[in-house]
Amino acid sequence: TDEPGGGPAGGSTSAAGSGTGEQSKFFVQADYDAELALLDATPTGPADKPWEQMLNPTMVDTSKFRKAGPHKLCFSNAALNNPWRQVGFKTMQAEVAAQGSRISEFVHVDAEGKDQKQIADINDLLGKGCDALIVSPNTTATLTPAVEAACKAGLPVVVFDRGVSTKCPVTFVNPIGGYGFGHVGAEFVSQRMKPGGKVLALRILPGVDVLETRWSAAKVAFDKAKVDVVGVEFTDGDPAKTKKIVDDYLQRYGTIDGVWMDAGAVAVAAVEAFQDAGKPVPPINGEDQLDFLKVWKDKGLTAIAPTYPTYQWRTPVIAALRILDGQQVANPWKLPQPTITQDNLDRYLDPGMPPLHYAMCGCTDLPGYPQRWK
Amino acid sequence: MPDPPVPLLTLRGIGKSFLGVRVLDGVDLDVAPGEVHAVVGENGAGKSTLMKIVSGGHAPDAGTVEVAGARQAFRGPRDAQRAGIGIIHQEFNLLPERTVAENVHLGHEPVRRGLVDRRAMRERTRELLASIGETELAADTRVGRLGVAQQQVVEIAKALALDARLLIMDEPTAALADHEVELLYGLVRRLQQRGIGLLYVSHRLTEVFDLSDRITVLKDGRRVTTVATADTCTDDLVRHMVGRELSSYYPDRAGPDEPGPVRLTVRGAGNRKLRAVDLDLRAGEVLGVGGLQGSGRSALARALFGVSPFTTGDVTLDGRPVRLRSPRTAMRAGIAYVTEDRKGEGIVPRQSVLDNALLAGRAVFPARSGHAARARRVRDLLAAVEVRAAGDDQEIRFLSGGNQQKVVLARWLALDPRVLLFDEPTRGIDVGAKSAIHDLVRRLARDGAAVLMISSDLPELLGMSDRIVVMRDGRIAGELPAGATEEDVVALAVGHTPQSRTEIDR
Amino acid sequence: MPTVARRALSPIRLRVRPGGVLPILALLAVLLVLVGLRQPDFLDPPSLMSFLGRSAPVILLAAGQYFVIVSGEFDLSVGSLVTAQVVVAARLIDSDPARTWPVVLLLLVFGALVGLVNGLVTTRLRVPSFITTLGMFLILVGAVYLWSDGAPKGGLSEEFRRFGRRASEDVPLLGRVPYALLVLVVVAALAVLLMRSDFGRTLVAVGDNPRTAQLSGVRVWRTRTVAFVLSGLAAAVAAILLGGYSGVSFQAGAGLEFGAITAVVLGGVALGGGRGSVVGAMLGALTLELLFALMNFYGVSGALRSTVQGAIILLAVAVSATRSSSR
Amino acid sequence: MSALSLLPARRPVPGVFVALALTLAVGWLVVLVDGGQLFNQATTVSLLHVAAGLGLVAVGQTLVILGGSLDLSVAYVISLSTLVAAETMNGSDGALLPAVGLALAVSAGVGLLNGLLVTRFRVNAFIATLGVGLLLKGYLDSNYDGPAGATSPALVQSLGYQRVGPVPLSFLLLLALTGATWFALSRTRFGHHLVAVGGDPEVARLSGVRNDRVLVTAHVLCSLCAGLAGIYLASRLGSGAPRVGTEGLYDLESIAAVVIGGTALAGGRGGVVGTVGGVLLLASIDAIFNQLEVDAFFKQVIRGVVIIAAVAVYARRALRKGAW
Ligand SMILES: Nc1ncnc2c1ncn2[C@@H]1O[C@H](COP(=O)(O)OP(=O)(O)OP(=O)(O)O)[C@@H](O)[C@H]1O
Ligand SMILES: Nc1ncnc2c1ncn2[C@@H]1O[C@H](COP(=O)(O)OP(=O)(O)OP(=O)(O)O)[C@@H](O)[C@H]1O
Ligand SMILES: [Mg+2]
Ligand SMILES: [Mg+2]
Repeated sequence: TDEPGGGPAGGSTSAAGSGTGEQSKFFVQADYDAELALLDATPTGPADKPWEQMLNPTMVDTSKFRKAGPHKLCFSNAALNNPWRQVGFKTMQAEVAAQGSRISEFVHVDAEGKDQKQIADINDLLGKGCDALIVSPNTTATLTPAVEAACKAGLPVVVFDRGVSTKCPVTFVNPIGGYGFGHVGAEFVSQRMKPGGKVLALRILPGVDVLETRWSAAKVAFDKAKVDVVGVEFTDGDPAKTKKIVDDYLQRYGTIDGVWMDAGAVAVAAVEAFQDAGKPVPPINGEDQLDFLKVWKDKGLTAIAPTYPTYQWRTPVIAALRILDGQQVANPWKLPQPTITQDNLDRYLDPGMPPLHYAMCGCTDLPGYPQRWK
Repeated sequence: MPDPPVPLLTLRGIGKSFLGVRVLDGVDLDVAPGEVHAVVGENGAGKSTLMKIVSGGHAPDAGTVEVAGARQAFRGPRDAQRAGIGIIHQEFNLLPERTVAENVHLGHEPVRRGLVDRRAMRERTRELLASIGETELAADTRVGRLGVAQQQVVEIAKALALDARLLIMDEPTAALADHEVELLYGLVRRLQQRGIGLLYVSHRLTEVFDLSDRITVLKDGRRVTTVATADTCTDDLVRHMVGRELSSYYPDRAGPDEPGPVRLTVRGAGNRKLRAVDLDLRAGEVLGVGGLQGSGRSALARALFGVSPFTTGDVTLDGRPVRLRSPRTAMRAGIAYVTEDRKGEGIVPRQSVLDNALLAGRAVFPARSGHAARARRVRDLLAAVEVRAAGDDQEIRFLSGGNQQKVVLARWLALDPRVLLFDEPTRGIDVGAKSAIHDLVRRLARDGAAVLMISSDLPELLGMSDRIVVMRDGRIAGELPAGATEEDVVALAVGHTPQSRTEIDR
Repeated sequence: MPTVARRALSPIRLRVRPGGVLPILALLAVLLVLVGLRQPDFLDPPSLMSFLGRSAPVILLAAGQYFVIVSGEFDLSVGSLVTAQVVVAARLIDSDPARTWPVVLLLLVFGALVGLVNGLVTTRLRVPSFITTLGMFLILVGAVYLWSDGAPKGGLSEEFRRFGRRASEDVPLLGRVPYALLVLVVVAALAVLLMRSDFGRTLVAVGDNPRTAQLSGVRVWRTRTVAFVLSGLAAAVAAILLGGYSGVSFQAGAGLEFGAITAVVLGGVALGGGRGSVVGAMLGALTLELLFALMNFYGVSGALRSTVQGAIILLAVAVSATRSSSR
Repeated sequence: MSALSLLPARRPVPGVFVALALTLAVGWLVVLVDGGQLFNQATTVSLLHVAAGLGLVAVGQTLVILGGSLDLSVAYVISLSTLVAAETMNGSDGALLPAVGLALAVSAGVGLLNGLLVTRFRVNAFIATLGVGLLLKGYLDSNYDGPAGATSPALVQSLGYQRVGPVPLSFLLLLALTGATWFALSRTRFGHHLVAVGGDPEVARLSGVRNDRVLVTAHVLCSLCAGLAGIYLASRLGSGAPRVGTEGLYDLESIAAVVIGGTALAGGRGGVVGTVGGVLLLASIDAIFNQLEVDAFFKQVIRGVVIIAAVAVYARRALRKGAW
């Protein structure tokens, strides 16, 4: 094979997105550079409330949206189909509860992961007399027309998590992003393993923008470190499939020196696969889910957990209320994106919470904690 | 019989094997325009297979098919239709969910300006039905709602709709009652006059002699002989078919002392289709049930077997009242039922012969003397009724219709029933096997079973029954003793005096 | 006069028939050779044993699905049932080893119950099983999310996970034999015995022609309902093994119903019922699992995988279908 | 009995419309009590849009199911079609017609492949279309990382967002397609033959129907319908989306809609009008729950129950009518 990573068959047979060959078309150098720079930036705002912090903010005027409260907030949600979104949405609900007197009604519509349903949902919400609209788009490009229509209707729109390709929303709230996530994990893994060692990249699904950016940043890191990415496999987030893949790769290569993942859902399964095969667990990254943090601590793994914090679900509510107050808000509203390392692991590991809870929820001060998240 | 210069159909050396089993071997046959050429033979002799080859349903392994002197290699039934060949299949080829008109025109719907002309379809269907004397049947009735006999009529209309120059009839009368057979006779003669050639397959030798010009006898896939009808007689024909003499067609009836006590009584029973049925069935006797199509004969059997149970009235079995709620309860009470619709209700087509024969026993009675013993017993029964198959693990759908029927019989005999309900038990069964079944029925009665036998074959009904009840409109119209005549039965069945028979004959 | 008692067919001829296991065996052999060429040590007892062990849940599901399919129905709910079982187990056990056995028992009852409901709704209310089990799928997924508020809670005990994750060590000749494999062997033997019993033969007959079966005294509705119950039970056992193998997650059963149906059809069982063997169905599942391993070994990686998988399945079925059809 | 059996077969209103009316009535009431209005403009428009997308697919699915086949590849065909259309248009109105033509042609090609696999190669439809779906999935996954292309503005404005009163253009398109399909089924030879093949392939064959041709045609038409749905979705989304078909669960939902609409899964019985009823029923359930802001999971449970119950009611009716 003639690829830079020199991976065997793994890389050579597959197309974009695997191997460390050609960079995927989702890779945008400028964004990559910007995000990596943000990793080191110092946020403004209260240090104990990262969800209110901003990185390199540019403030925009919102006085034309000023309105007397209490307000009716409407939220078009892409889906609630995974624990991350569940924890996030509970956090958002708790935030709404915390803002009690200021919000008269909070309308939530779940698009169940369907673009076309979300378009219809947004259209539907426009007829409901909302004071502000919060959107967590299912897909960036496809939701753009619907969001534009909402902007045209004259109400303030706050977009978070994934973006839209239009400038019309008042603000777009999200943490640093996928490049940062992918980079942190890949750099850790490649630094802790022997040079030229074998890395297995475990991914959830192809074609999801957030996950694609994570992988493309990791790819840059791996190429730079000159490690051998022996495989890029999609697990569908299924632990059984993950274990089978890791098992077969172990059999095929004898040892695997590092594991990188674009999301933490199956991190524990990957760790187990090494344990069950009687092999040491190589440097690995997960996410801030408690089951992984627990295994990490219990088994003394060499690990890291970059995060895509769920506390970002609080911010849109805060932003919407500020906008309706006529206060300035940052656009884009970049939130810090902390990483859990060996050093701060104990701070985040709360054995009282369920295994799939996300440590970075920023929810401990919210009403109903911890019961609401259990 | 004058020999026309160019036969309508010429078959030379036709051969066909299924899964390595030779079914047809070097069969020659020809049909002249206006000729009725009958093909007879035992069950499984290969008649239907030959007919399917002529009509494009099967491709022959060997031999040639010529139509009007031109050699043909049909790729499918459509090609055969194009060549002017129509067929009435032995098994129904109808779609129960579609209307009569849609079925009749399936595959060649009339179109006007690119669209199916539904009115023309209805009209033509009406005409076709009328031409075979069926005027009551509406063209847009769903076929699934029709009884077996009416379906047979539709099947005939469907073949006629093709305007074929060669028409194949594979047991067209198997499901027909007597007066309908008469109508078919008329039809055949009219077609003949129009110069249409007919291939006529039947186990009813009377029909064969009444209608045909020549007769070809098949045995084990080979042609035994072809004779002019005028030059032969029933006994010769049977000898050719069976390879032995058959002395008497019907076994002796029960002697005066044989009918034992009353086994089954029905009093004032009825349901949606039956009204005020009173019936006594004695151990040791064969009670024939006659009637026209739709008169409720099958409904009676289905009620007694608990398929569509009686909703009113009382039934007692051996003096004890029973409620026949379902086939299971009926079977537990010792009742067995051989249905008239073999394909739809008699067989499980893709299971083996043995599994088919074991089905009822397995379902209802745990093997008392062990599974092996039961299987042995059933194998013996299969041999006793002379089933022809490549082995008892052959899928039953590959057996000829008659052989399937024998397997079904074996299924029920294995249960040693006390009451046997036969609905057209010899429909589509060859003379040899028929007489075997008749003997069997008689023997069952002798051994103390009570037999109720529905038959549209009047000679059989009269020849086999110790007593006959005739049904009309869901009631028992009357009872006749042994020795009654066909006229007596028909009179009761249509509710007229015997003279009215001519009216039906027209 | 020749009669049926004449001769029994040779066993070879039996299998070449449509619905026989020969095609799937051939495919399995080809895949084994391909794997053996690339990864010879895969065929060593230890790794083969562990492969069979990890494939056990899917094979069990295929067996369960077989009962339903051969009787002429579908069960689309098994995947969601597996998920539900795993999630329920985690929450009820809550990492307390003492609760393991009661919960295992409960799961079996739960599986049977879901099968019973599927069966009764299909047979007594006459809802096509496609709809019944699709509805059940929605209900189970929704209910389990609802019950666990969107994220699985609690945890499985080590005792529970043992079935799917651990092995019986130091077995002569074979080395480690996963418990899952032992469970599989036992269940497979039971399934084969069942299909040879009166019930099994009746089940196939029901799938072939329910009217005939009915008129031969079969309680068609009961037979089919039992098939659904068996499928539910198989899903329960599969869930126990799968939960053990991989731990709790909402993805535990995702897509398994399609995998199971594909496996069953690949194994020569006719959709619509009446034909095929349970052994074929299980071999079909094993073949699919081997195909996945094969792709891992050959490094058919990432997105291209589904293309290769699709092509192989199509090819295999097309070849066996065109070869076995006689006209 | 004879009198009864000689009545012409009437084609009754598919039971699904009873269920639909019931659902809408109850839903309207409940929403009213909840303080909302089910039939307001925005909701109605949304409902009809959802119905249009699923409906276009389901109409095609009806054809193959009637013919005794099945198409599980529609979800991928839809995605593929959105991409082909949007990438060809690339935001320009000039390329509109060629793009639509190309998208449909590609879809038809997939249908042809499905059809040939099912007929020539005798692969069971379930497996054949599942396999073709996997082939397409592989193509989509390895070539697209997300939405691509841009739908021509003219298409977005017309098919995507244009409406007549509360009725979107796309829903009118669905009605037209339904009408055309209904007509084809009852008034063309193809329609008659398709139902025959679905009812009993052997009977159809022996009656001179060319089963293979009929089935291949049905598969091509089904894929064309899916392609059309893809074009519609591209007009809604403004670009091609490689996952829109699978995310929308169009494969299972279209089959569900067909079966809820009273078409037998085994083929040979049913019709396209019932299918539209089924689609509307599913969309209405969604709309009602949306209005009530029912928790998505609870909604899923209820949805499962309602689907089963609707069909059970229908089956019961059919049972009573069909009883001899
Ligand atoms: N396969 C079947 N399934 C259900 N019902 C049937 C079936 N075949 C016949 N029947 C019903 O049972 C009755 C058949 O008996 P029917 O009352 O028509 O009298 P019959 O004298 O037996 O007529 P035929 O000579 O047509 O059998 C019909 O009412 C018919 O609807
Ligand atoms: N499709 C098939 N596959 C295998 N064997 C078949 C097939 N069709 C017919 N046969 C076998 O061919 C032989 C001839 O059958 P055929 O139906 O032609 O007999 P037949 O003379 O019409 O008998 P019957 O009088 O009972 O109708 C039988 O032994 C049957 O088992
Ligand atoms: Mg015959
Ligand atoms: Mg009858």
